[in-house]
Amino acid sequence: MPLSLNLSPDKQREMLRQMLTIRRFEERASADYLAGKIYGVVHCYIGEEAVAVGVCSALEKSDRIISTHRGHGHSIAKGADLKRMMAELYGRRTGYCKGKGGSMHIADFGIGMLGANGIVAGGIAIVTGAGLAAQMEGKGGVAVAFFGDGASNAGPFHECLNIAASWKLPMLYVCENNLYAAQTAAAATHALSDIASRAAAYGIPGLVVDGNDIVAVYQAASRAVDRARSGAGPSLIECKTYRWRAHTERRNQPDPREKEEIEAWKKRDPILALERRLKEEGGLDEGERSTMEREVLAALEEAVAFAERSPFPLPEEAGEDVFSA
Amino acid sequence: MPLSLNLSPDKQREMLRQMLTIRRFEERASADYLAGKIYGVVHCYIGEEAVAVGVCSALEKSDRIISTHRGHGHSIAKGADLKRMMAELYGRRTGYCKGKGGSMHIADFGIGMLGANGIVAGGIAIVTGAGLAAQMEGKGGVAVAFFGDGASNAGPFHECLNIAASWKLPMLYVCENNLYAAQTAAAATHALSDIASRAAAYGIPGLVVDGNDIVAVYQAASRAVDRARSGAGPSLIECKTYRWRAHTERRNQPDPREKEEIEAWKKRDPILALERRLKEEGGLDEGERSTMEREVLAALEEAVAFAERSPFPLPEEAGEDVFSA
Amino acid sequence: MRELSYSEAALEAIAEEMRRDPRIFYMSTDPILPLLQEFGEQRIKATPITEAALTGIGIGAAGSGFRPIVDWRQVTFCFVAMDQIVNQAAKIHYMFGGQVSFPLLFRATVGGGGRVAAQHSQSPYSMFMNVAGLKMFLPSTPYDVKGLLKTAIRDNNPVISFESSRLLRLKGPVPEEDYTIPFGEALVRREGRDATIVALAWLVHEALAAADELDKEGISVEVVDPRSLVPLDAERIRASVQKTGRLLIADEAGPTAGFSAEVAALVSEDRATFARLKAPPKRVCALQVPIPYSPVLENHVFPDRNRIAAGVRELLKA
Amino acid sequence: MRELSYSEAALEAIAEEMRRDPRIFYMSTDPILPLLQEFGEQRIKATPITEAALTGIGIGAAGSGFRPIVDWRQVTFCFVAMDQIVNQAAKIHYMFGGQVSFPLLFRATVGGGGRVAAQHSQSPYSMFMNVAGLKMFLPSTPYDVKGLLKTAIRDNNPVISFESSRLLRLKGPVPEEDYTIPFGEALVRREGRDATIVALAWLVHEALAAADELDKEGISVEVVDPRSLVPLDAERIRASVQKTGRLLIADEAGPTAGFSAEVAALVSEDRATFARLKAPPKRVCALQVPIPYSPVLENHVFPDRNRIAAGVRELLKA
Ligand SMILES: Cc1ncc(C[n+]2csc(CCOP(=O)(O)OP(=O)(O)O)c2C)c(N)n1
Ligand SMILES: Cc1ncc(C[n+]2csc(CCOP(=O)(O)OP(=O)(O)O)c2C)c(N)n1
Ligand SMILES: [Mg+2]
Ligand SMILES: [Mg+2]
Repeated sequence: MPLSLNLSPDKQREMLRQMLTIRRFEERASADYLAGKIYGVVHCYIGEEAVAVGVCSALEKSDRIISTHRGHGHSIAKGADLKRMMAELYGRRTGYCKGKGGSMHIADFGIGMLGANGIVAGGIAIVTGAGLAAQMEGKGGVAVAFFGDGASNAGPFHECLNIAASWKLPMLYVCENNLYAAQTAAAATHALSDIASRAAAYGIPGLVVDGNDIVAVYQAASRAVDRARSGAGPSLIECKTYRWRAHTERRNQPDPREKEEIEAWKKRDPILALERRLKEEGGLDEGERSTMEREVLAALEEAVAFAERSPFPLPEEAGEDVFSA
Repeated sequence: MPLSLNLSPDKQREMLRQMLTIRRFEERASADYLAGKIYGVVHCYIGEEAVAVGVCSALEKSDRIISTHRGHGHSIAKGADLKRMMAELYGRRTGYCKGKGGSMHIADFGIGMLGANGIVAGGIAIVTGAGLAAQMEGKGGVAVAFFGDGASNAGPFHECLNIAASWKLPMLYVCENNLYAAQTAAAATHALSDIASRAAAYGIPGLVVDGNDIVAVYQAASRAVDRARSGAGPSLIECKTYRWRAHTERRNQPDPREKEEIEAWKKRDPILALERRLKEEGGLDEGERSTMEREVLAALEEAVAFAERSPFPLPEEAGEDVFSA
Repeated sequence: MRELSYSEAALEAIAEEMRRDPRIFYMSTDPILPLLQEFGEQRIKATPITEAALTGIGIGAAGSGFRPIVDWRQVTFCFVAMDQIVNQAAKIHYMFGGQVSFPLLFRATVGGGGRVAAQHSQSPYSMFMNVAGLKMFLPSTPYDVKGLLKTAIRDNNPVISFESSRLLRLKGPVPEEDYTIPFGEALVRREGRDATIVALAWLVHEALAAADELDKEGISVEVVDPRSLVPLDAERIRASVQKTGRLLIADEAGPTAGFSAEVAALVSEDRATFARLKAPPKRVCALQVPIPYSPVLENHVFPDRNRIAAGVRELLKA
Repeated sequence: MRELSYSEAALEAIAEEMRRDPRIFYMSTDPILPLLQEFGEQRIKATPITEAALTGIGIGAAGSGFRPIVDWRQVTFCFVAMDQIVNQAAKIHYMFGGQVSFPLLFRATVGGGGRVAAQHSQSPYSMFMNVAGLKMFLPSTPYDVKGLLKTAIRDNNPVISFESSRLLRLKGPVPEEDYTIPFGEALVRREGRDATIVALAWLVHEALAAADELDKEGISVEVVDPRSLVPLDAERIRASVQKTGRLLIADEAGPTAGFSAEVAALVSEDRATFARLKAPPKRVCALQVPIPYSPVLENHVFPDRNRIAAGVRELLKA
């Protein structure tokens, strides 16, 4: 793995910390949701952390990404503030969206995170517009669409890949193939099991990557980013991965997946895998690992405390922000 | 060409007659449009006749097709009545749609012609529903989507090919690649020039066919129909062809295409090509050809006369047919 | 009488009709388990997330002799299918001169209250009312949802069943025998003298609660539930307003060019009704904003029994 | 003053703004030649037939610092983009708490009269009025289309420019100097005493013709042109009706839950205006049907000066 050389132990530890942050954030979000402190609906990314962190580690802060209904991981990986995220989940005025968005709509345009999106495939065209903007800006910027296997069957996937390929936009289309769209197995709705094979229709690279191997994801993304920055156009990267939890955190949510399948994937924990690798390579010892865990949890506690002491919006604020000045 | 053996001289003469009927029908429609007897907008299929006739010659009457804004050719090829077609163009009560549809909306469900459609790619899903119906009926029926190169960039193309492939629907997706979508060259909007190469994304056959060679079209369609009837699923057939006239019959319609390009394609007239072949093989002599011309023109005159003597609808009939009983 | 929830009643309508007519089949992303168990994968199809394609496939299958049910699930998801709804389903019978019919049921949940923010809390039925060629209804009780769904499934046109998210668990009496409810028949849920409230779905219940409250103040309120939106029973609504002289319309959607505007217009443009109006018609609707997430904000956006009662009091002061 | 056609005036607004601001670029299937010649392929993009993608790309480019113009061309074609319009463009500023703005112009022609049948003759602006978060206008003159387009391009929100197919070739005075027309300001096109006609686009001209006719009969009609639909100038409309006591709304769209219903509601729900109404408000609209092809049928569907005049006469008989 020549490119793995690019990944200093520092960078790998940072990637580990981000994956751990996503996991702990969502464990807490799930608990607080069931405790009634978070409302509506929460979709957890747990098990898929290597995709968001692997891809975003290959990006600059000024690059832009878009997310899905399952958006916490992408937000954290792009550098979002945990406090404002948690405050948003808590419906507070200090949240990213002043309490107007919630879990499905966290965005931070300041760090190039163009938003979670409640519509399957709804963000693909929007971030393609960010890719067009990057091309027109001419500063070598890149844009990344994250979307699920389910979304890859929808019209915008096709329309945008064709446009991006034909206009040579600096884009990465990252499909998180976690084998299910809500309760429906991808096998039942996809003509072919490899989504990456759709890239050939547009004459662009289509890669299948082990989405639980963060180094593999990082390498594939880095190559695609180089290609995009050089003006050679978009790539499609399919990351095979799996969500550990049910589609949403609702109680008694149906889950048609076999227990064995879930357990098998849990054995391929992306966090443990990186941890092991780092330890083997001497980049992490047990003490550093515990410190990291403590720090992550401390940051999370701070975020929760911030959310809890933040005020709810005033009712009348519902009338604001319909239009921009 | 082993399959050409299937094509008796009778059948080939019938195909010739149909192509000729389309051409003469549209020459007349264009003239009558410019004379103010036909309203709105007329899109001519002239130059592409071999696609509609070649494909429909491989179908049974009970099979179903759907058309586009450029729909006269498909209607005639599927067996529509010239009188009711012309009466519709003339806006008369005796027309296929009682004067409610016009050129862009001719349909005859009785012969499995599910309609011309004014929305680019708008018919692809509808006829896929006819394919699903055929599968559920279990009588070996087949459904055919005709659509343009422009339509192949739109979402429904992708959504439906994936569904049809995944459900193994008895479908033919026939792309009429005439190199332009209105004023825009396909080269400017397609990542790859061969639309057939998109079939691989769904694991189905994708064929490029000379759309001006009716025997080639017929053979490709026949194979795809066999495949569909046998339960093996859909095929994508791309017919390379060309429209001789501007996008619509409006006066002073812009047409960015080079004169040389148009002239070169006119030399590849699908009607002349079949005529020549038939004559060479002894299936047609000059006398038969003149008779055919006379008969086609006579049928057309009859259609025009029928249209002209048909009454316009009563104004109040505008309020009927909003809902079915 | 036996009680069922709103969603159980809906499911029962569909299952009974599917038993009766083998031409009915059902398409949705994520199939409904009891239907899948009874009817199997051939008639209960799990589909990709392609509401546009599904809608079109439904139209084509309907035009080929079947009677499809396309479940968009949340109404939000049907906007990807809007071309198929507005340009195809609504017009296809008319523009082809009535050649064949397109018996087709669309299902969609509507409404807020779930803290699921702007995209997932919509009530856009008025947009569809504006399109000629679609029938649609929005029931307020388990009894009505079952009867109206059966009518819809037997109708030979595209019909949209809007179902209220807030009411899915509401229980109510539902007879075992087969029954249908005709479109275009509003129901007077409560009789009264002083003012008419025309309310939809969840707000029918809020209106009834407001009426109870107002009753204590000596104000007698009539509550009319239109049930179907297209066709809309203008006559019964007008008759009620002619009696009471006052009209309040309660809608979980925003007011602008909405159902509430239509009812206000239908009532005030009618000469006989206009002549008896003692006060200007009043719309008590959601604020004209996207729906926010935080409970404080969301609660503020929607009308409820208190705002309805306050509105009626105002009408009486006029 | 120099005369331009409606479509020339629109083009001039766009060209002038594009010269002023390099962040503006233009996307449409089939580019407009004069724009392409002046600004080149980088800023005038010929796109595939993918209005959904274009609309989304516009949103993303707007959120990234550009000011895109997305030309849907005929409004019909924007229904494939409805998810991006309703679920994204209209809500994105609000649901993200106003973080950034999305300056974005959509263009669409509307209206009938072209004998192009149901799919190509739509006037569905009311559907968009029902969605919170979109501004929109529908000009009736070359002067207005230019001034409103400039306002729209400088606005920091998604704005829809509905442009009337019937008026594209209409000529009228357009000054050479830069000017803008604010949203939300209706214009009294003709003053009168006996009745107010609120009319849109082509029907403004029909209403003026009807007013001329009625003038001969001694009936004095005021014609109000709202120009922008969201925001809508309820005050000026109400002020006119308070003066005349009678209201007729003329709209090329069908009435149901439409612009005409909204105006009827806005006027009748207002206490002061209601008090002065001498007759029920009247809607003179297209029939609530898809638009048919044949000239006899199409002419019958649309309102015109005669129906407007007849409507006013009826109002005066009340
Ligand atoms: C257009 C649309 N249809 C349906 C839904 C409901 N829905 C929410 S998430 C989801 C499954 C998405 O699957 P996938 O794209 O694979 O993402 P994953 O949840 O697996 O991350 C569905 C059907 C939606 N949000 N949008
Ligand atoms: C959704 C949509 N967008 C735009 C149009 C306008 N339009 C009509 S035909 C056409 C070109 C279609 O090109 P193609 O699919 O290649 O068919 P062809 O005309 O070449 O037969 C366009 C853009 C439309 N009818 N529908
Ligand atoms: Mg998935
Ligand atoms: Mg073409």
